[in-house]
Amino acid sequence: MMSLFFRDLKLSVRAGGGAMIGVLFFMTVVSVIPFGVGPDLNLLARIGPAILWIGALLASLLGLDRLFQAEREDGSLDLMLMQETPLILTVFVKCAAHWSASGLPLVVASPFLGLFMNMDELAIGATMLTLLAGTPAITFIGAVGAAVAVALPRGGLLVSILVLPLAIPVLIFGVSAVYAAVEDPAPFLPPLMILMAITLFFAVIGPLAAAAALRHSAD
Amino acid sequence: MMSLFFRDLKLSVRAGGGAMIGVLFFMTVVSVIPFGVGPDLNLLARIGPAILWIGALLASLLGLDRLFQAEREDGSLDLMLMQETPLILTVFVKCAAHWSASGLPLVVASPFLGLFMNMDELAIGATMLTLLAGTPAITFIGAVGAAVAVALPRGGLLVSILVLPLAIPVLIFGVSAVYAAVEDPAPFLPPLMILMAITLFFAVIGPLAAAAALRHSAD
Amino acid sequence: MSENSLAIRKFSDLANPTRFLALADRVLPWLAALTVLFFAAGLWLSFTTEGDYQQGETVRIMYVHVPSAWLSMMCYTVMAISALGTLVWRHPLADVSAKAAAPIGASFTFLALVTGSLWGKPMWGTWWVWDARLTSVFVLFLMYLGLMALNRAMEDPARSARVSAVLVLVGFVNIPIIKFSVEWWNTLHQPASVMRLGGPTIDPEFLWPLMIMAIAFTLLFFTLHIAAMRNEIWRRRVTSLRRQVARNAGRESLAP
Amino acid sequence: MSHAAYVFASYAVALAVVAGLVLWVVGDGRARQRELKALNAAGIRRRSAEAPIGEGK
Amino acid sequence: MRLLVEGLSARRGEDLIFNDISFSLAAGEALVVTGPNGSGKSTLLRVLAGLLQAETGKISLKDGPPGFEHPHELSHYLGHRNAMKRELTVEENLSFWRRFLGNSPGGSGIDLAAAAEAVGLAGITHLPFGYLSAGQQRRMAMAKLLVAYRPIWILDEPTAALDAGADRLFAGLVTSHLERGGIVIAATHQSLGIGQSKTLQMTGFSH
Amino acid sequence: MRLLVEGLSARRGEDLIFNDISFSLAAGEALVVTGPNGSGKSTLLRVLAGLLQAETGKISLKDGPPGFEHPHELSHYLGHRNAMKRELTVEENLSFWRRFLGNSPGGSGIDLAAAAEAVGLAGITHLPFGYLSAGQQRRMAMAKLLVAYRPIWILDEPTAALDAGADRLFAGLVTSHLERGGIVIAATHQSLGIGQSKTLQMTGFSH
Ligand code: HEM
Ligand SMILES: Nc1ncnc2c1ncn2[C@@H]1O[C@H](COP(=O)(O)OP(=O)(O)OP(=O)(O)O)[C@@H](O)[C@H]1O
Ligand SMILES: Nc1ncnc2c1ncn2[C@@H]1O[C@H](COP(=O)(O)OP(=O)(O)OP(=O)(O)O)[C@@H](O)[C@H]1O
Ligand SMILES: [Mg+2]
Ligand SMILES: [Mg+2]
Repeated sequence: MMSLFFRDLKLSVRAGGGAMIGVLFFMTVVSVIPFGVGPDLNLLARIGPAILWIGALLASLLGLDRLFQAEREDGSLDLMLMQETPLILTVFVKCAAHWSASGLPLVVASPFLGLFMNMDELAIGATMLTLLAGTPAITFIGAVGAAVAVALPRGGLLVSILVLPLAIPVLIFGVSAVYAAVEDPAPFLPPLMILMAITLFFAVIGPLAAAAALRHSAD
Repeated sequence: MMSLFFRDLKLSVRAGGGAMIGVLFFMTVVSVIPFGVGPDLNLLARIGPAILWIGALLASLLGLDRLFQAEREDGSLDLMLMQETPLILTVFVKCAAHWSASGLPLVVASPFLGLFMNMDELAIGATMLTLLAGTPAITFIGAVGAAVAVALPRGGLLVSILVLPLAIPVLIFGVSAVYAAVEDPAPFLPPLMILMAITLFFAVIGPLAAAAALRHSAD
Repeated sequence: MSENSLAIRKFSDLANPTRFLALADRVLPWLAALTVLFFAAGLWLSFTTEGDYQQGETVRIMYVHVPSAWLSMMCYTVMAISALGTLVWRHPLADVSAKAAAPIGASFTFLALVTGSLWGKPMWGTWWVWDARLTSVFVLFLMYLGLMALNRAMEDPARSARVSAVLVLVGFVNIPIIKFSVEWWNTLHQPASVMRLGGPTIDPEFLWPLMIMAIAFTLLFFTLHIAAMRNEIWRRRVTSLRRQVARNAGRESLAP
Repeated sequence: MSHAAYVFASYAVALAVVAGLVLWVVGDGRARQRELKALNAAGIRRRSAEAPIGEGK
Repeated sequence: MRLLVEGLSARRGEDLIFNDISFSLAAGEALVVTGPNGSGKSTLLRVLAGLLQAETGKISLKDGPPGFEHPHELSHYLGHRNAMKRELTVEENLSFWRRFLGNSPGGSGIDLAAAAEAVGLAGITHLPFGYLSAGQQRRMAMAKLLVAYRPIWILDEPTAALDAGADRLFAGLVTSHLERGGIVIAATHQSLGIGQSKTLQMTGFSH
Repeated sequence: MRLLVEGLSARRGEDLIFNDISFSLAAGEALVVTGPNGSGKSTLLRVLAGLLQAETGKISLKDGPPGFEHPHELSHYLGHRNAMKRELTVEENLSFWRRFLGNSPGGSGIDLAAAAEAVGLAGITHLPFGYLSAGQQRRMAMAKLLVAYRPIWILDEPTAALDAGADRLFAGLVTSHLERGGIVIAATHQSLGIGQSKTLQMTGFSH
């Protein structure tokens, strides 16, 4: 299984891999926002965490569509389906590798973008922490969409549409944890714990559903 | 040329076509925002126009990547390149069809989303008007990206990254026209006129550049 | 060396859909008539009963709003059951049922949203708030549309069936959220003046037309659903016949 | 807008949506049946509708 | 009308694929391009169709209709791909190309039904193109040559995926096009069975 | 060990592709599946590999190693596609599959160098897979069968795109696998040159 993890990591940093494109998209989208809402610094700081979260959500989801499609096109998926190692484990490891290659960079890039959004240090730290806790959940949910769209000629947008509604709880608790950290009276830990619980929940449910979809889309 | 226009329209509403997907993506993305920034109605109304514009921008761009790729994959692009009808005209018509099938629905859907964002009637009307005037420009700029990415295996995100910076002026004037309409002292017409000028400008420059890129990507 | 010859007997397990078509032909006229009857009664009741002293005329919106809201959830439940049927029992009609239900469910959800908004404007002074129930209904609407887009995007119904079934089941989480959101998530809940009507404390003055309309909507749903299933079966037959035509056209000219 | 207008609008929308649904279902059914008839007229039957043949070639 | 090609050479990436090819074709003449895989047949045809820039050399038309500078504007090109949309019916595809391409001066295309008839697939123009088998798709792509008139036909392995009957049918189409004063350039591995024709043997460069 | 297949049938979409296929293979036996294009050979192999659900019928293993319910867990499948990543080197590809697949009980795979040697491409394992020619890619996909041990090999047109030398080499690999008590099921249009074997002739469905 470690071999699968490292193979996927290698693939996403090799030429044509998607790791960098996701971060670039994230940065582009987030840096477009101030042009839209205007350079009102207080407003930016106010909506900053939400924008970072939404940008990360979109960047994660839009890069996910090839997760299984590439495997299917060159026949690797067939071999993975045949093994006695549970497919759900394979899916889980692939998600983990995908997150390390394209979710983690988003987390790393978020502080810089936070500065652009005029967020203070506390908010930036909290955003990073919640992104770290929450983006894996997005990857796991997204895997379901990717598995569903594995045989589609153009999965990209469709995966996002299918998955975004399911990813909303992650967004809600992620952002509310950040706001809780910034505004004093509200406690920071409970939403963060919920976020982590959601991530754990989807770490089970996501691969399960994705494996089911993959099994049934074989042809 | 009308035949090309209608063919492209037909293609985008047939099964597997992208017309509905763009609007859905728009709706999904915009409706995800309140989950991020929270249900504060005043804040939503304040950033509403910007969010609608950014959503429309993303939805237009992300759906654009197949504009020429599909033509290239089945060989139609070759025949279009060979004709004596100027390629720039062909590109223009394809952009027009694409806009009618996926830009116009965005404009039509925007009032509903405006209601969700708690915008008042005036702001909604102004947003619709500016979207109507501005989204064609996005399509025309996007066509350049689509033409550049025509030979890439996974254009989607890349097209957006290439094109988003170019689309920023459209965004700025679109949004500022809306804010001008809402806030009394600022005049509404000048930014709208600039927006229309930008659209006209890109309606010429976009197809020109896209045609040049297509000519040189032939192999 | 052994020779296993392979012969194919022509058979079809489409008996089931065929039987369904016959059944639908028989049932549909009755269902349709019943639907019309209930709608007539429901509409008459809903316009003749008294208005509420607080909400005035607008209470009549309830008679379309609540049934369509219920139906939007029931339709998804039907789809989820169908999805189970596809995945677990591999029933040939389950997938047809799920696919036919999606546009109907989307329509009812749309109706619930619009009538809710039309009720919200005079009651709350705004078309829309990001209250949990409203939001989750909107998410349901988006999910319907997403599923429709998915069904359209896949050429081969046999393959899209199981795959979208998985998605339907995953999305079913939303239904209890809609149902219980009022209790769970109190951030921006609707004002008490409205909730006065909620639950079993509802005045029989309003209960009757509401129930009749609810039954009428349910009947309407089943009528439309069965008819749409029939259409879907026909559509699949047309597709497979056309493929057959294409194959035969090749064959004839193959042997000149 | 008066309250009656909201009520009227609700019923109008409901009517429009339901009418649209009914028209879609009926129209779709008609179209499919027409296609099936055309195919039948061209002499194409479903395999199960043919007399069963014991062996493939 | 006469198609003149002088000293043509082309490259793909860094590699020179062919060098100094010259020929001329009068109305009613056909050129058959042959050679092993990778010898540059497709590349030559794409250069002739104006889809690839030639490295050196010149393609011109003598005594052609006025107002056409490049021969490719008077050409049909049938490449490896069929230029038809899977989602649209055959009829929609053909009528789109008929109207989009228009007729070159000096002739006019036949109507859709007749074209489908000519390629032996009259009954199935109402089917989506994606339903057809590979061979049927290829034939419908040939029908495209008939619905809009072009004096020059550039064909890249037109008979790949075709069975014997369709081969003969296609030879008939080409012959009648030549008889009406057309020009045909075809790359192929098999014999096309169109009688008299010039041939060009590509050798490729030995690497 | 004995592979039993009883009354198998499968469909693609609406169409029944084959019906009521039964055979049994003991250790050391090979089955060659033949038949025209579209007769269902690949479909049969995918059903055997557990990638498609059979419509009816049953695939089982007698006297196999304990703990394996489905024969496909003990099988190698070589389909039309090679299951190798173009971006990774051959070595990375093979060592990934070696570790990912692991060995079935009863044998063990040979190491990468030996496997590359066995398919006659010893020197080039450091190249990215995408740089190889079609035939070389196919051979490397065969090396995958050697690096992880599986008693059953399911091969779909294994020798397509191979030249004559590679054909013989491949026949040698199959023969030695059979001698060690393996089972081979191969769909093919050409003769595989592996001596004694059962054959299954697919006829397809006449519409
Ligand atoms: C767009 C906005 C709205 C949406 C999406 C919506 C959604 C729903 C849903 C899903 C239900 C069914 C709940 C259940 O069965 O437990 C429902 C019931 C109901 N809604 Fe709405 N609603 C909206 C606006 C309103 C407004 C503005 C009012 C009144 C002021 C209202 C009054 C009611 C009432 C009285 C019920 C019946 C509750 C019961 O007896 O269970 N709704 N709504
Ligand atoms: N898109 C491309 N980019 C770069 N090189 C290419 C491309 N297409 C073909 N080539 C190279 O150009 C050379 C000539 O290819 P071409 O397709 O013209 O050969 P051909 O004679 O048509 O072969 P075939 O009989 O296989 O069709 C080959 O060496 C090939 O590798
Ligand atoms: N993915 C698919 N979806 C639907 N039908 C398919 C699919 N793949 C193949 N078929 C159909 O199934 C039938 C059998 O195909 P199969 O690939 O098993 O044939 P084959 O014997 O392997 O042919 P070949 O010799 O060309 O490889 C064909 O009629 C084909 O049209
Ligand atoms: Mg060629
Ligand atoms: Mg095969």
